[in-house]
Amino acid sequence: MIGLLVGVPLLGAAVLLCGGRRLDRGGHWLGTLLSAASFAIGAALFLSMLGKDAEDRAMHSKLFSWVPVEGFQADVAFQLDQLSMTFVLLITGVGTLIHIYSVGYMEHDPGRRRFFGYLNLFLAAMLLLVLADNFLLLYVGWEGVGLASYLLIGFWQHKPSAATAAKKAFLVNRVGDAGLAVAIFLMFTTFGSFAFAPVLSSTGEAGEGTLTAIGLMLLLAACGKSAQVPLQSWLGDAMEGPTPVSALIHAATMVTAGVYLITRSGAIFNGAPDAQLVVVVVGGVTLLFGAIVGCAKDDIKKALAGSTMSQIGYMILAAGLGPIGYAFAIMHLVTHGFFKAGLFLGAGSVMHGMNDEVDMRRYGGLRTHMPVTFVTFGLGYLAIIGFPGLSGFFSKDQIIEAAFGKGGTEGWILGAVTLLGAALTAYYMTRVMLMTFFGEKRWQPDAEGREPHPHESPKIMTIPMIVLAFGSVFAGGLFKAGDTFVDWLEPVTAFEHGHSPVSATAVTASTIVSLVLGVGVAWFQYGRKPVPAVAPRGSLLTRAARRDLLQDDFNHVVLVSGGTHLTRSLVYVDNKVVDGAVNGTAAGFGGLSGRLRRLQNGFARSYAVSMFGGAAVLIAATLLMRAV
Amino acid sequence: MIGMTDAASAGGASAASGVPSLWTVAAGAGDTLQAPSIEYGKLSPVLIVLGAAALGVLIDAFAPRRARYSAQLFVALAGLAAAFAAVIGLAASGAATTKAQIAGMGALAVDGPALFLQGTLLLVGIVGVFTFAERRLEPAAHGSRVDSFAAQPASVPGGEGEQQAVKAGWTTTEVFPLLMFAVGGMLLFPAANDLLTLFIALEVFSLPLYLLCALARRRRLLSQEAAVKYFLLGAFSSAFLLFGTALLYGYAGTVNYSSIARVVAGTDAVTDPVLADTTGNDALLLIGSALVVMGLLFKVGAVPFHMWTPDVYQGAPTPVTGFMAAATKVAAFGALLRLLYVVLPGLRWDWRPVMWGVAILTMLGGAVVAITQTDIKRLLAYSSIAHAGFLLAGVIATSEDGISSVLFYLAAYSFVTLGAFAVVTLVRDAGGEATHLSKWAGLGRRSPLLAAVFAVFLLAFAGIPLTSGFAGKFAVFKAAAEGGAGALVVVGVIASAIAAFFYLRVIVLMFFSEPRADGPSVAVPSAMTTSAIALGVVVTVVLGVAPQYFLDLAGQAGVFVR
Amino acid sequence: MSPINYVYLAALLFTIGAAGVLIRRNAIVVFMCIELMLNAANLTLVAFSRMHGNLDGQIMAFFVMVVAAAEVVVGLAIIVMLYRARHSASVDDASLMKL
Amino acid sequence: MSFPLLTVTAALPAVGAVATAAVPAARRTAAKWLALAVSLATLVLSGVVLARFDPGGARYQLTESHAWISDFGVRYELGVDGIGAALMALTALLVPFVIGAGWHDADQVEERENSRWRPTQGFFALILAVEAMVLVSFAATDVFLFYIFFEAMLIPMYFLIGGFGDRAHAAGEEEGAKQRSYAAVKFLLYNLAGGLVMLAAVIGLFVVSADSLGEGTFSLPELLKARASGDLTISTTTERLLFLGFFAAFAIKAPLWPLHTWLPNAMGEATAPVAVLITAVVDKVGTFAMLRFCLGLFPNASEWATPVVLGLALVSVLYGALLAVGQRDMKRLIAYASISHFGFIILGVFAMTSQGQGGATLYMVFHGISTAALMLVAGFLISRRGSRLIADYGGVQKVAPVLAGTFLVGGLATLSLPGLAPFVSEFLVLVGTFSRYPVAGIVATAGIVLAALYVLVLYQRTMTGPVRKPEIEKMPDLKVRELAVVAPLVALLLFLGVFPKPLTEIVNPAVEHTLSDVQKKDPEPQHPVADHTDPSAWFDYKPAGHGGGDHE
Repeated sequence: MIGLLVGVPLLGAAVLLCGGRRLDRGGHWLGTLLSAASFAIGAALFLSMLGKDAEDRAMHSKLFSWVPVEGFQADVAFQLDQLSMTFVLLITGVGTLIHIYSVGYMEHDPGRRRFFGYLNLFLAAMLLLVLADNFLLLYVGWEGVGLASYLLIGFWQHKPSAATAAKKAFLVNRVGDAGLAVAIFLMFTTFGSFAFAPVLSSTGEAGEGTLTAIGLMLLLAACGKSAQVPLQSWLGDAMEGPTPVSALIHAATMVTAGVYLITRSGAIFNGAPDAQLVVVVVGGVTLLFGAIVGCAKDDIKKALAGSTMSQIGYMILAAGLGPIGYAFAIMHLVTHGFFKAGLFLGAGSVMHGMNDEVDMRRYGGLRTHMPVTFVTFGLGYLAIIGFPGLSGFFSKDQIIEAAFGKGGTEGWILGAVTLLGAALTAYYMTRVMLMTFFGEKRWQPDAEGREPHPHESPKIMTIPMIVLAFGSVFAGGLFKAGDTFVDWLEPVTAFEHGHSPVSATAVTASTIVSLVLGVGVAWFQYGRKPVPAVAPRGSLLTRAARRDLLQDDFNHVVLVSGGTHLTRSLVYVDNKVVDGAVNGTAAGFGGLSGRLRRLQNGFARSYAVSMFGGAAVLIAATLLMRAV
Repeated sequence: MIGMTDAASAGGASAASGVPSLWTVAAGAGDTLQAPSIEYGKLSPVLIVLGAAALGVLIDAFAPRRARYSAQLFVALAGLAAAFAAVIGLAASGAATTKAQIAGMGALAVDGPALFLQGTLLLVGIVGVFTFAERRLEPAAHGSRVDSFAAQPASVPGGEGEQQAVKAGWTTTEVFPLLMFAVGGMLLFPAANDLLTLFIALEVFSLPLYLLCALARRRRLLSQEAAVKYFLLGAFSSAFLLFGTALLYGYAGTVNYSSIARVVAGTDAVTDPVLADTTGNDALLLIGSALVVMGLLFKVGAVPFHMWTPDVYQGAPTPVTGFMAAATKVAAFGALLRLLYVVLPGLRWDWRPVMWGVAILTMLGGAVVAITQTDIKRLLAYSSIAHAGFLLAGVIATSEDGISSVLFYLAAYSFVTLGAFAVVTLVRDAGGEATHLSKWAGLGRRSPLLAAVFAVFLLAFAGIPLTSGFAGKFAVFKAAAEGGAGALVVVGVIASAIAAFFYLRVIVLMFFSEPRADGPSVAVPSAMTTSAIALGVVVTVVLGVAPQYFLDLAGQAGVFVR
Repeated sequence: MSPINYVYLAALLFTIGAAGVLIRRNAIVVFMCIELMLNAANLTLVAFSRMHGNLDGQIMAFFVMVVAAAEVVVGLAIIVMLYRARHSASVDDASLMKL
Repeated sequence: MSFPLLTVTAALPAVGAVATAAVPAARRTAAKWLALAVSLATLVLSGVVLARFDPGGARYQLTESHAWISDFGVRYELGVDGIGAALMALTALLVPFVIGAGWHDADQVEERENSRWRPTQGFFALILAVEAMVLVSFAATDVFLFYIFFEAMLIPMYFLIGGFGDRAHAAGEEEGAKQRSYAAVKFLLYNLAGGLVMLAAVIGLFVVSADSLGEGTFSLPELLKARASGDLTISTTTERLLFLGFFAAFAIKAPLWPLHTWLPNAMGEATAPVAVLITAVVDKVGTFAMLRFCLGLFPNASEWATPVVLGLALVSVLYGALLAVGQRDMKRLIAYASISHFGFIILGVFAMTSQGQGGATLYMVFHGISTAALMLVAGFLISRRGSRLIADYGGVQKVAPVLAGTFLVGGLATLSLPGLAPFVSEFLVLVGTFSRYPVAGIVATAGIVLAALYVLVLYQRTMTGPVRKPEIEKMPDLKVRELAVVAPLVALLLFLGVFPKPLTEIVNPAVEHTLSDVQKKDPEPQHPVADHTDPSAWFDYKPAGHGGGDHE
């Protein structure tokens, strides 16, 4: 049953990718159907799970023994507990919606079949990731989603920028994956196993040092997958992919895998405070980093990407807080899944109407032309900035509270950071909103000189947006009401109440204040006066932020060019030195031969001399041998 | 000579009565002189061959020109075959193992090594005769088929006489008796059991070879030059050998191997106090043995006595080169083995280090210089030098394995060599044999079969597994390693690696480079050369894949009679 | 006087012969020097024969002479052939084959 | 004496080679089909070998033993352990694909030559000859027998490289011919030199065994027995020298940095199928021999050498990968990638853990398959465009999606993506290495990042981007024959990636034997946990919140 969850979309991928052109007509529907099917299965499992009582809701099923080597037993086995179930529903649910959306969005693309194949492949990998019962199988899903994201970012391969972005994404992720691999090595050497159950249940026996090491390695993995500092650089470029992809993979699901990983291996982090601290720091930094970047971008998708980065920063931070944060991290993850997906789909719909224009400075005043998009986008907007009552509000508020709840100076700092983040979020999202839907038209003909004629997207695209909008409005409330969500996850992640120095109400209040501040400033800048069609030079910070705070430049200088020089010099060394030695030896013998050859000068008498000399030496040597 | 030795003992006896005076000895000996007894049966191989050779001379003297060729061919082949049969017979009768003995009044040893080598030599001789008698290669001059020997060696190259001789279609049928004499001497050489016989045998097989070298039909100047060089240097070396013999005689008072060995071992006391300053004088022994060994090393072509080899191999008529390269090595190594194992075992600790040096020089020298050769015959010459080095490694082992491995190696090597040179005779252009390597380019494309065959020979030379060359090399190195010459094995291995390079160069040339427009053509030989080549291939493969039987043979033959 | 001196003399002759081979260009002369070396050997043999009081050495000397004679036959044939071809009996002129 | 299965398996291609060579010049196609048929039959036989092999049984099975050259103590002894059986299967498996992919490689030679020279027959005969020799050396349990074929297989390989090289040469036909013969000679000399060093060691081994056993022998089982029982004692120095002698040869064949420089030339100049033959089949003999002979015969010396070897292996891993990134010729790139992978294999072999060595063995098999896939597709690509330079391509994905797809899969296998076979082996190697030498394990892990780099760079530069060149515009997608060659390999990669169990079951016992030869045990985990394979363990699992650990 659990296996089917993964199997169904995998089948879809196989069929669609190997099926060939004859599937071009119906392929997309098949893909959508299968993902819907796996959602149905997920739902069914969910219901059956609700039937049981909290403690034994977890299900476990072993398919077969994968790599049985002396002392190294890796199984293909699944574990479905509340945590996994949450993800399953999110993935399949949002996934299905986005499948539907894509049917419309990719309508005119020749490679639509391939696209749906990749989407199904992604679903399968992602489900594998969250359903695996051991870290090795998780690793498979982990790289699987990486592959899917590689394929989808580079879906329009004829665009060099897309191909490059895809490669970059994969490579940066690979670095993270290496971290996960090392973590698994450590687990194996420490516990002789890498399955969740035994490892997580015996963390107590391992020394804190080991746990810290493992934790940090896991964090490295999380950073790669969830675009956290210092491995965040790929996410911005990943926006080269089709918008549904950005919505599904780079907003709702895959990028949150890091959060899942940390939450899942909570036991290890709980045993390693230092590791947790690092996690929190990474989360906090990314939170601000993403927000700042998001403030400066004029490309709507990049702005949203920055926002994603920052929101995941929230989650990581929360996860770093330990038992007091896990539940909220996941909760924010889910709500974020809804509204960010919604936002991206909205952005997609806007681009759809604007000849794939992405520069917000060329939008403006679209609310009248695409009302549905406007409304859904607006709701998503309200949700993400944490407008009271909407889902974003609840989840984010919880995290801020938990941040304070960390206690001590840390608590204060974290609280401040999260609040600042909230303000920034409000600012950049408002900015997006205003630049896109309000103000006067700044439309411009595109490269082919086609005037944009903004129009509402077809039903097939708007319906998913509407559904997601509902999600972003009510999900938070549902979860919050009576701590449903926390209780639901408790058996897996456990839950402790943080002892916040400030009261919950105070936190809420300050949240709202910062929110208002952000919106206000944004309105002050972009609402009041018309937006210049070309970006002003802007402050130093702005310019830096436009370039993703220069970290790409840093990578380029240090890694890329450095690496290029290294390889170039190595190639030289290999040809001249290593191989040179070989050829040199040969040449050496050749030269020696040429020189000795001259002795053979053709004169019989000189031959005789050599004989005579030889005889003399022979005699001398013989006598010498006797002498000594 | 037995008479003399008796006389010597008598002299020794009479020495008691004061001054040793020869005539009294002679007088005393006069009545006790009895005729020497010769075991003709045991010596039959040598006698048959030399008889056939003499017959050949008579034929050349009296038979009419037309009849000579076929008559000579028949006599030679018959003689060699009969001799070979005799060798087999002797071996079968156990002369090689249990009934090994000294024959001919101490002059010759009939034992395992001798018979094995004689058998090998006779086969080599037969194949040699085939290549000598080949008459399909040279374009038929004026109707009559000719072989690769000068029409009239006495005539001046390019002179009037030569043209007439060529027009008349004359051929030098003397080569067959010469070959037979050479074979006869070679049969004696490894069997020689005293230094005098050694010297005589040496000359008996050298002189015909000197002449044969001078008899090329084409490029006669080169041929003559080769002959002169070979002759002068050969004579020079044999002078050394002779002087060494004299010194050894002075040391031991006898030239008989076993007697010398006894004196060296100090088992029999000095016969006469007067001789104390000569007999047992180690300076004489060491210098003498060094000179004799040097004479042999010259024949095997060991560095630094190798320098004649390339020139002679290149200049001599190719069939002669092939025969010489194969047979001389066999004979000379046989003699060297006997000398070192029978005469000088007591001196092992003196000559071993020296031979080490020679072996190393020979292996490396041959291999290195060969790299830059441009003439196929010179290339093979240097290769033969390198192989002499490998053989020396086996000689140095100073064990029964050493002997048998060398015997095996010699057998394997000689047939590869014959085959290789036979192939060389086939690759021809307007100027006769095209021996310059550049002309061999793309031969594998023109005539794959021949090139493949030659490649097989080259691989055998290089010692690639599943060829006789590898089995031989392994046997020799194994013996050396067991004999405690591990370092020598390592050097040998390095040398083989270097050697591999130039063998490969030829293969690359034949198969991977484009054929030249003016490239040589491959003559279609008669059955004789074909069979020579075929035999070479067969031996190469058989000894490579299933050497055990022959190893056993060599193993049984691995004991010298004292 | 002790016959050993003849041995020394022989050694001297041998060395002279060898030196001649190395120094002289004319093939005939070179060949003669070789003959000289052979005869040095003969002298040695005879001297030792005298000292050992057995006749082997002397017998050998006879053999050597015969061999030397044979060598002369072959040698002169070859050298003359060379001379006729090149009108020079210089050993050094015969150096077409080298390297 | 039971049915000599191994002999027959190895002899079949040999006979086939002769038969193929004997096909008359005119009947080219017949020769091709004959060769293909023979190789398939061999595949079947090797399948039988696998089937007849009982993992639970004796160490060496299907053994045959006949006297051969008693003077040298040489016997004709065959027998396979799990490792040998697996690699025999790999060889037999790949050759049909090599033949299929090289279907037309000899034709281009054919046109240029006169009729007496029959390249097609020669080409396929040589391939079969190589197969036969490789099979024997995998099955040989007599050191000398192994050595002979280890050396002899160089000759046909040499002709394959030099005689049938890649005609797609940037610098023109003339230069191409030069490069080819240079590569061929370099290949042969380099390996021959190594082999000769080994010859010295082989002789040394004989002498040693003769000294202490009275009767010198080359039989591996006997030697192992003697070693275990202590009858055969080798002085430390001797053992080390002998080890070095053997190892040098294998390290060249493998190849291990810095003895690798022949491989890029050879693989670059040979046609893709031959390149596959080199790296996927012939080179495996080197790593296989390290496992079977170096460790088996000279355990102490192996241990003594381990640090250095590991160091070199690590260098190979990183160095190979970095150089692969720097290549402009895609075949050379793949060659350097292989060097990096051989680094992994050797790492696993000398980590002396069951995961490491098991992984290394799997690695040999899987790397064979994955490189075959990648290299063959690259070959198809090159044959279309007539150039090996990466810069000459770009945007192929648009015109030939299937080709691009298979190329990508091959590439992903090369960077050992989970779900594809190589991942399993690489991960095992890394785990095995890490568990004994953590630092080495971590350094090697950097290799997987670099692997991603060179594969993706290759893919991006060749397949993606706009189509700029007219030659590419009209580039056809994979033909049926080509697809028939590649598809099974891809399928195999997927299958073995998901279900490697059959292979591991065969390999494990052999690895345990090897480990016992070197008297090594896997390092114990610091805090071993209850066997988690029983489901009950799952239910003891307490949620993380409880600080972990207090689960009793």
